[in-house]
Amino acid sequence: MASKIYPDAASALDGLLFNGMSIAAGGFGLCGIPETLIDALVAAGTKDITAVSNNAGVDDFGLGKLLDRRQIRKMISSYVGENKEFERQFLAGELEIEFSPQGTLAERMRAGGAGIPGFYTRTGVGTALAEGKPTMDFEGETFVLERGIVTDIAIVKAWKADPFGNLMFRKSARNFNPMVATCGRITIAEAEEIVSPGELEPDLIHTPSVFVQRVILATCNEKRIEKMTVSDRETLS
Amino acid sequence: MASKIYPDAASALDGLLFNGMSIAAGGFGLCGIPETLIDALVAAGTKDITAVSNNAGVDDFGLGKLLDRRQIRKMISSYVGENKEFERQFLAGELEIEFSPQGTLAERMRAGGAGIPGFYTRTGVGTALAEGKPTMDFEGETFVLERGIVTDIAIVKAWKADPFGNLMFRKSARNFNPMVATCGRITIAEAEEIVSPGELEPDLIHTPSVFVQRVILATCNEKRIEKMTVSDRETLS
Amino acid sequence: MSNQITGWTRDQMAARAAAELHDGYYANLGIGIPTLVANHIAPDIDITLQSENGMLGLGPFPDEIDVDADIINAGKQTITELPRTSYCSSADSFGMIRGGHIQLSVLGAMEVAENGDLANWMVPGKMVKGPGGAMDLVAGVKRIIVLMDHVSKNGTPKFRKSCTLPLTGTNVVDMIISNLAVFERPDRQSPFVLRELAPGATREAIAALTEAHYLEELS
Amino acid sequence: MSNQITGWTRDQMAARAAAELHDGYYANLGIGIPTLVANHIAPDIDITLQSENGMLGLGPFPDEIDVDADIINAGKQTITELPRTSYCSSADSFGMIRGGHIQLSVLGAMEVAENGDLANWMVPGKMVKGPGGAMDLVAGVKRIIVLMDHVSKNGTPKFRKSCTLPLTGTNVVDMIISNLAVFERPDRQSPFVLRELAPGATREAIAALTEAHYLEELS
Repeated sequence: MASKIYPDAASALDGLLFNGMSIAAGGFGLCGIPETLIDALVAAGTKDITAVSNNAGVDDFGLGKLLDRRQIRKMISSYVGENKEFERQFLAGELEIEFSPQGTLAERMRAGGAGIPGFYTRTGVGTALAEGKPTMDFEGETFVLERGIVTDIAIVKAWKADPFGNLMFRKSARNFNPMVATCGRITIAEAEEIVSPGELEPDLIHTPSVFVQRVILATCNEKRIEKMTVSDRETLS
Repeated sequence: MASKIYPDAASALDGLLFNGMSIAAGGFGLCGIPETLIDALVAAGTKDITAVSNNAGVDDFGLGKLLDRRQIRKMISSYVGENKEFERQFLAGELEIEFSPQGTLAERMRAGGAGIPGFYTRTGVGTALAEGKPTMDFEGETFVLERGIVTDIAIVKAWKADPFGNLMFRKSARNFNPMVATCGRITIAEAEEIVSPGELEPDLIHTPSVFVQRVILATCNEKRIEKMTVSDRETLS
Repeated sequence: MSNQITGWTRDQMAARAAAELHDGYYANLGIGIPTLVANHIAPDIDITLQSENGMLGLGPFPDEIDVDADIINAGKQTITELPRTSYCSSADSFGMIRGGHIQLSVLGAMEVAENGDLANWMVPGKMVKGPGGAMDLVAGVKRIIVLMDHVSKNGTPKFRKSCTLPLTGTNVVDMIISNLAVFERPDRQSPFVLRELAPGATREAIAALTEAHYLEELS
Repeated sequence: MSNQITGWTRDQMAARAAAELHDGYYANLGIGIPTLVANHIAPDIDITLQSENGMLGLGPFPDEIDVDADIINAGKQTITELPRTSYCSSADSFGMIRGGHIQLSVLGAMEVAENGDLANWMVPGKMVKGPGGAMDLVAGVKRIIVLMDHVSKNGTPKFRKSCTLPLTGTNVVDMIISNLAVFERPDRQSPFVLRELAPGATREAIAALTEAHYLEELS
């Protein structure tokens, strides 16, 4: 059996990186982000990246680490509100941003991975985010054409992976990871746990092996919490 | 808690049926078809149904039972090759058929369920099945516009269901069922087993409860095998 | 002028919105005051809350010992599971939203226009943070309720003839619950109707503090 | 004329197609002769077979006692799982296919045109059964190999200037393995090249039995 497991993040990215490349990254906020692979991208120093990710991390975590090193030239995201360095670079004209509504962004990555170059959605019609995009009417209602996204590589955070590249995600850390896994020409997964062949129940696999080319054991699993809310505070509110 | 469980198939279909309605049905061949609900549709005698289903069953099983009683006016399918009565009615002009390539059909139901009225695909371009449909070029290649499908009701076969309407499917009996579950205005699921609230692991649910309005315990689970192939024959071949 | 009216508190506004939830509904509550709606759901009705990051069936905030970084809502707050909870991908989650499977969403607003246009994603004079899931929610969810102050901090009416801020969606709002009044319309072809007044609010006061055209049918 | 040439058996054709599989490939094998390709995969390479009804990692036919009606391939045959097997919905399965994630598909054909057009879904004079997944496969899979008899039962060449039957896809075929010869092209802008001759087949015989224009580069 040809195992897809690589010894570490650096070797899993070896030969795939180049300045000006596009990278899709899984995660919502700081939940379910490929921490280990992001650190390896920082170490590799790849420049002028177009990053497709729902969020841009915070200043010292997640994609914020790449922004901090000015490795990202353009973000395609739905919300980037938690990152001060992002704001500074954007206002200084050093960083480009393409906003996509969150559901449209998720669907664009799914579409790209599924060979669908464009689809129509009601989302954003009549807003600034639909400006310049073709529209079509279906049963009297106007829909805007949104485009599928395919990236040079995709990086995802899985809970469990097997040597074939089958993945399972954990709770709301699933979020964008399944679509991101499909939209990379090469997809690299970091997993909290790597299990033996056959250990993942065939009915319970979230991302089938065909979408994943390389797998590493995640060594960074900090899972920083962005907004800790506990029941005491709830009672006080 | 408001349980979605109905005592039987007839009560689960009560108030939903009318002549000329559209029904999406899960299953591939005879695998994963909602046998119990199909029998109830036969008993109800609803006429002029537009049935959206990958296949049309065989003469005395699956949707073939509805065809046999002339309850279906139109089929939207990818392959109907296993049904003699179908052929007879079609050649006699009693039955209309709209062919959709299998992947296009699956995507059309997913799109309908996800509020996407149309998407572009390479599948079928230049063939009879793309005739009369709008096309668009993306990066020099031609794609055809295919339409989302929404039906009056959808019927699916699940392996396990809980009282909230969460579903799990079993092995390749999953096939079209997840998309079918999303594309009905009202979706009725029959399950081989109904489990208690909380018994289905949140990470392992295939169809979230929001898509399912009514649930019954499946009483027909014949699971007829269309082409029995065993390893002895394989060795002989 | 609005300073002289007692009006509703944030919790009272949330409670009023909660009265719009019906048994069996699937609902999505936005960040801020809309989140408070969950605290006011009647005990005899069964509601399933959805969060656009792929969680259906949101539980309350956890005890400190039960905090799990992998269980968060769309506001990135740590929460808990319920017996009904399921997770899905963001694409499937927005399939629920865009496909019209969520009955109700409660959102905040900066401006609402008399034709139902909504502006709530770009704060004037501030860095643009992006729409998140707001545009998807207003375009996909069947019924949209807006919770907002009746006027802005500088006293400008927020229910307007037309929005001055960049839109989140066109003709998407079904109901406005402000701190002073409730406006509603039966469908998206109809004008808004003033239905309820907050404590101390008069028809005249609302008229003076509202730029939008609306009908009156107070009960 | 083709009757006088020994040519390749169905199993030999399948074995020739199997030689096109490379280590790590994901492949989809059509119904009929293409299914036989699985029996000829080299033992030292690792191939994952996909079936468009939502099964990835197809195992062999089961022992009679292990038959499970819920484990079938796209030909509706009962099969078995492997340690690598996963199931998915039909939409996700065709996402793999349409999205170009499957490296190779082997299909039968009624006609192939010299420009790579393929006809294999409508049998002339018979009831139309529908394309099943054939149109999706030829439109989405990166490399398409056709296995077919070189001429039809009545002796008509099946590799033609243009297809006379309704098309399954336009410009989609990369390689033709007939019972008499192998044609291949490096990309879909190039003409087909005659590469190999079956036992007993000569260049002249192939020329006489082929309507399509092709180049010759026999090794």
